[in-house]
Amino acid sequence: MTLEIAQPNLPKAPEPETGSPRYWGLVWKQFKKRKLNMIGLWVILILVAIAILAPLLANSEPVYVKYQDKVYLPILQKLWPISKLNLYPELTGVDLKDWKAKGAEFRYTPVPYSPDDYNLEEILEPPSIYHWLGTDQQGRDVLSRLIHGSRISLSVGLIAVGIYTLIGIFLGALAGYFGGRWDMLLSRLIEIMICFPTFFLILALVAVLGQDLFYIMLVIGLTGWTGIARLTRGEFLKLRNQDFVTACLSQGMPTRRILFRHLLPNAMAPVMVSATFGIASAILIESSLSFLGFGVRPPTPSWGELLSQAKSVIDVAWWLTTFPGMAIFLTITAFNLVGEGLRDAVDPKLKS
Amino acid sequence: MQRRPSFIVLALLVIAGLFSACEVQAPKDPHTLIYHLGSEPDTLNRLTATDAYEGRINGFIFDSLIERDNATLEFKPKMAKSWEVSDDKLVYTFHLRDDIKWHDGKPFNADDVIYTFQKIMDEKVDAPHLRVYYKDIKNLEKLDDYTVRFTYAIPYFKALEFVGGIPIIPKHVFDDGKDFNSHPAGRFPIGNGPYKFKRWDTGSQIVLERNEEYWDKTKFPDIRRIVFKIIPDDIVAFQRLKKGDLDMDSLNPKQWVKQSNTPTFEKLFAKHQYYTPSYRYVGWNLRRPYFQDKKVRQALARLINRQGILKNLEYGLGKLTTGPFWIFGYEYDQTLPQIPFDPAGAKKLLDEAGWIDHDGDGIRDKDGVKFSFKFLIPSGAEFYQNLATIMKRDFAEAGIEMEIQTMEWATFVQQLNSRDFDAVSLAWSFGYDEDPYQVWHSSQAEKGSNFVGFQNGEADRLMEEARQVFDKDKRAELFHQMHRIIYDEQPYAFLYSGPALVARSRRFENVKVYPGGVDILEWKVGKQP
Amino acid sequence: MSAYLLKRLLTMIPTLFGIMLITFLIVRLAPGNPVSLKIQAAQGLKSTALSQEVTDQMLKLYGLKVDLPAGYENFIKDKPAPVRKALEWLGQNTIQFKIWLVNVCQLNFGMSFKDHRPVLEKIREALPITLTLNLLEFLIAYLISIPLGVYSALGRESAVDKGVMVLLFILYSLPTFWVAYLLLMYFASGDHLNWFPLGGLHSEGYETYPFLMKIGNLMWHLVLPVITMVYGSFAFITRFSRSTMLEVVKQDYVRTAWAKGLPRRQVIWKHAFRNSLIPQITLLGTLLPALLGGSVIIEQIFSIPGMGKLAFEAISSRDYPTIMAITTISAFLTLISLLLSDIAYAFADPRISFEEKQQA
Amino acid sequence: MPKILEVKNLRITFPVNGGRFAPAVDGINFHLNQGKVLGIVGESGCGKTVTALSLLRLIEEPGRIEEGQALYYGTVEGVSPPPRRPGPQRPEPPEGYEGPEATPVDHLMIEDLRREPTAEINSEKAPDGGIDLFKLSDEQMRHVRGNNIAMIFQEPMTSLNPVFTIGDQISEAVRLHQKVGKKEAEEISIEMLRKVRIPDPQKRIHDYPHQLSGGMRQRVMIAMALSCKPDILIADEPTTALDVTIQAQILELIQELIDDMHMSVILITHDLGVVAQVCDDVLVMYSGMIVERAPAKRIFSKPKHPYTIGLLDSIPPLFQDAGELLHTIKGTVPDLSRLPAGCRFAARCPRMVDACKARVPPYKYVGEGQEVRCLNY
Repeated sequence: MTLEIAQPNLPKAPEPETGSPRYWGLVWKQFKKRKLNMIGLWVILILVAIAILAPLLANSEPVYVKYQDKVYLPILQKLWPISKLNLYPELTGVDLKDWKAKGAEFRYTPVPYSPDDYNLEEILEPPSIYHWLGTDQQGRDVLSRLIHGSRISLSVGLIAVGIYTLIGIFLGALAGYFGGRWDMLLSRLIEIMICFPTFFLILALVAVLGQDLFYIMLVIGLTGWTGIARLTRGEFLKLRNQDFVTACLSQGMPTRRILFRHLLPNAMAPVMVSATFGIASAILIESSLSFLGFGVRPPTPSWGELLSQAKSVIDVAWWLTTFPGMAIFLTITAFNLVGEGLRDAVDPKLKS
Repeated sequence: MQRRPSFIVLALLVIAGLFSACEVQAPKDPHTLIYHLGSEPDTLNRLTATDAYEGRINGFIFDSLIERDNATLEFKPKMAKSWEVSDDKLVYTFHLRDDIKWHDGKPFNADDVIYTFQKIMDEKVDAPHLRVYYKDIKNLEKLDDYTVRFTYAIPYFKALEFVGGIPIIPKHVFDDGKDFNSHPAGRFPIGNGPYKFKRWDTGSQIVLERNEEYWDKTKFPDIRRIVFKIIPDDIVAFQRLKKGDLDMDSLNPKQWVKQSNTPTFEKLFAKHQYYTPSYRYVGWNLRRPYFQDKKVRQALARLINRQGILKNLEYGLGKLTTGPFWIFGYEYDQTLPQIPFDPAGAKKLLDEAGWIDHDGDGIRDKDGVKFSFKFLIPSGAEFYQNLATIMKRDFAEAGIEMEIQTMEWATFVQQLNSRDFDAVSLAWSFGYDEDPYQVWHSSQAEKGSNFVGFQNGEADRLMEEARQVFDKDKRAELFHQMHRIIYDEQPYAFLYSGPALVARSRRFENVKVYPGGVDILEWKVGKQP
Repeated sequence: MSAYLLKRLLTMIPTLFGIMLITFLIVRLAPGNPVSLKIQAAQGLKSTALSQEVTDQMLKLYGLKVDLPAGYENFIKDKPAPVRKALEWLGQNTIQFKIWLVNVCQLNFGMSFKDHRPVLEKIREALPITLTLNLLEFLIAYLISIPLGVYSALGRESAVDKGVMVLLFILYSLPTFWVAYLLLMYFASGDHLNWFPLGGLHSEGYETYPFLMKIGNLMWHLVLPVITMVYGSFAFITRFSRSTMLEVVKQDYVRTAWAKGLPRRQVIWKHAFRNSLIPQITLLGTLLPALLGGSVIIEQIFSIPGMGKLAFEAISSRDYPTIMAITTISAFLTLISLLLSDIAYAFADPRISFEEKQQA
Repeated sequence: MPKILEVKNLRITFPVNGGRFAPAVDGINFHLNQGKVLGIVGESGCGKTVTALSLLRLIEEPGRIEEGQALYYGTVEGVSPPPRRPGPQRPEPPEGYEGPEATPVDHLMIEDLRREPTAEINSEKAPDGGIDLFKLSDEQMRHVRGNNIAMIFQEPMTSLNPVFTIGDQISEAVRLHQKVGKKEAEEISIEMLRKVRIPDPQKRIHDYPHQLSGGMRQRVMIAMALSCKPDILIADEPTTALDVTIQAQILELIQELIDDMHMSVILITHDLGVVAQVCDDVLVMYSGMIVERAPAKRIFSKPKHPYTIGLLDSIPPLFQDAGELLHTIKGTVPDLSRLPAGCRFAARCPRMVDACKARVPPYKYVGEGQEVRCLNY
């Protein structure tokens, strides 16, 4: 107590506010101000909703069946994790078509096609009331594939970026905080990554690892971390020398705690901005890989795959190029707008 | 200062506009045939080259000892004016013409043939793919400057085709002490055929010019220049054809049916189709438990909607096939019926084979093994992707789980070689006298092209016997038997044989379509329609 | 300065070594090998089974199998099979890597497996094409993006600024191959407009053209590929230029310039713009690798024989020497260009001297 | 003594949360006499820098001058008819200009709407006429900057453009305003550098700012500001960023130059020591308002406003006993977005009475040119 009275002008080093919930509240306030940001955010939220609800939006399975006064929701059995429960054991082995013939009442999803339902009699149909966005070369419903494709494209974006953000933060934090040898090592590593033409590296890695959705995410993740690492390193370098770190150290706090509880939240803002932009480019990289035939495996309906399929019929089936192309650019523009808004919102220099 | 950047932009736009406005290219020469090449050949060194593009170009630059007649497909003299085969079918003697000159003026003689053979057998030469074809030749002698004699260790019905088609290279060009594999003549071939090599612009074009001193006046071409344009993207190539940048291109079924039916196209181009020996198939790796039973394989064949795929994905351009031979060949047994698309029948067969869904998860199983396998296809190939997705759907319906595995070509080859796959789809293309030994003999199951591991004693015996039968009819009889065995065993689900689809400019006249395709050498240059 | 240069050049060595080692490992661990590809490619996967002997001959010919030192052979001889295999692999690859390194130090990048041409010659053919294309792209991208970024920064939050931003993001989000095909269809195919050629670098008979027409012809062919390459980079550079400008405009010295009564033009384009260019130099440094890399997709669609295509084909055919050479050479050039951009930075910003940098 | 600048009812607002605009400067009035030094003191954030910047119309977006006038009695290039120098004769006001006629008691300091008459500091009757700087076009304003009114800033480190030599930066303004050639401008620059006592100016003009020390840079700034011989020099905390020894030198230099060049100066500072050294008159600002004004001597001898008293008490005495606590004013400046209704200092004031919270106290003239806004008087 006496010590504090003796030094009233030396307040305890305050932690910068950039990590606190209050800070994010302010960021949100700032973010909200611009209409474009909100439009972008809404687009993303709607897309995420579509992706989550995809099986309920487009499915050839009936949503609702009423037969002999009993109501079934067969679609539930297609939804993970409900599918594990086996809700209707009596339905196994039953052909629903028989029921239909017997006068059962059926209700379908808005798009009554599953993404893999091929129909060789309806190849390359232009948009119609049956197929709102037309059909592809195997007679599959484009809208259904687009809806289910949102799951793939979004998860490629989110997971790949998630992977590289983690790598980048980890390496950047080490280098920024400890400096010296770690920093040297990271600089060399980043230099090495820069020197590889990225797309070349991705191709080589896909060849080594194999063509699988997860590997593609992993590869984009493994090759994309340098930006985040540099950012984190810079932030940590800046924060390391601030008084509150000394205060933490003087309290005997373990390094891990200082790094991840005290420093990391403060460095998160620029990382978040960069990650948002990263999602957009990950989706684009996936579509380029699909174009070269290195994308997700068929019949997985990623937007890139849809678009690259369309190339051979580009002059006869406009709907095959237009709709997936629009889906891609809508999503990416939305992510970029949000990223831009976030950047403006978290940048204290722009706020004043 | 502030104005300058936008000024430059404006200037660039103006320049761009000017380019489009005025012609920056010379008018086309009607005597030049511009032909599409989907990929650049690695080299034009006939011995070290391994791609199909090299053959397409060198076919114009080089002649062979004997060649097949366009119409009858029988062998006839070319650089060898005659040949003799010994009664035991082991000794082949060729009498060479003495009036043939290489493009650099040096005469062609027996030394070139001997040198070529020596180089093929030389282990320092990167030609192992050729070496395997000639490894049964015991001896090659030069009897005189214009007579050579090949002696085989064992009789083989394709021996004449092999020795008569040996890719002869000029000794005086290559034998100068330089490393053979990287010899400059590989980039600047000197041949003896109807066209001379002119230039090669890496990645863009290869130009040939007519050999005015060509010895074979019966085959003296009318077209003065052939330009092979390297255009890796087929869609772009087709657009260039439509625009008139190309005179000749092969089409895919979609282009043939949907994209080339405009009046302008019909006016400028004629389309030809012909069948060369080839077929597409789905191969089951017989080493896997679920493919070991013949009944299962017969069931799977009934689960592939071949008719639907051919009709709708390939627009009916192709013929369903039942076995491993050319559908128009003497080896093919035409009496065998097509296997129908019959899911119900397939399910019955599967039940009979003991593959039943015991645990109610929608997937058949037997002895605790689930019927769940991976289907390997090369990546980026549209047909295989379509096939695979359709199969996946129909198989799932029948209680079989199929996962599609796409692999980039080099990896794909590796998987095949190490036999590390469940099922695979690919195509075979082959010669007019087919020897099925390489693909079907049990000795090839370990290391050769018998990826699926087909082993059948009777079939082995038939193939071994056929190799030494020189009479076509007798061989046909043996192969028909073999065809029936394979039809019954269904190690492959045979899909169909697709035609070659070619569009060429109507500027050329005297175009005949033979079973083996078109012969540019006999074309005449006419008026642009 | 020379001390600084020397130090920078020395730190390049471990980086280069790291790149070579990583490439070597990726290449060697990748499934598929050039020998089996070569043999299979011959007759559409239908050659007779090759004897181990022929395969070995090939491996030796390609330098993929070397003699291990006798001592090492003895050492691994009686190890259990998996260990022996691993050790053999290790021994083989260590020796091969060493041979390769020694050759590279003598500027010998070897012969391509594909066509037995010197790899350097192949790169020498492809690099100028890619460089031409990419330099044009850079030039146009910067000439358009920087003024756009500056104007957008000056009119921050205005309708123009927002409109430009949305437009650029839309451009950025259009997949390259899609745009490439659309451009070809609408501007080159003749179905709609027939302004530009459908790919390639020259017209037929190009060899005979007079010089100016050659240049014109080349430029005419490059219009569409350059547009395809350039539109996506607008967003990035413009946003960067905008944000650096925003940063600079707030600086005290810009206020000083205003306070001096300088006209707007001079304040913006002399005082602010000049300073906003400094971070651009760093950005340029990180973009340079793209200058050498080339784009597989664009080169594929527009039939341009550049570095992207060369690299892609080298990977597909497991042409080890070419892959190794491309990565090594482009890594080296990239490191040099990073160094150059640092030097340029020091020239552009008088505050930075090499001596200070050395201490930092 | 004639006025050179007169600021009337200046209100500058900045947006705060919720789209509201809050006054950073809330209706202040003052004037500057020719050849005099007017000091503006106050804590950081009290609006003194904003006031100064507003005179050059350099307030950055989104801040804006809401209302008020800044009347400049001088000649501005491009403004016609050329206004006359304030003097014994009464000039016609320039066209379209709402002259001081609009304010009947123009010679008084006007505050609030109550317009309580207060005494005039240095009571010299203000002349009529004058140019309202806030009404000039951008182009006309540009001529005012540097030429009529020059400014030097707090941070000599960052206020010079790092990528140009100091010679460039000085001669740039000279060439612009004095319409002279390159060569001549360079000579003038050298001359100016010599004037601010930079050794070896011929060589120094080729230096970049980073090659100079802080004091040197401030000298360069001063040279730059003075190079066009402006009527008014605004110095915004010119010595804050400098070492104490350098501070004194710079102040001395400014003092000399003023005497030498007959300039009028507005000196913004939070350092009362500086005020004591150079100022003639002083305004004390608190939270966007002037709370006290007086001749400099008077401020030190008889400070009235509790805030002024607090400020003076915070100066560390020369000989301080160990352990004795430095006096501080408790609390913080009110947030712009939450300004109190009454006296803005009330919350921190030791002599606060209840009435202080009700309304803003009016000015009270307490004699000898001293006015104070405090209910205690």
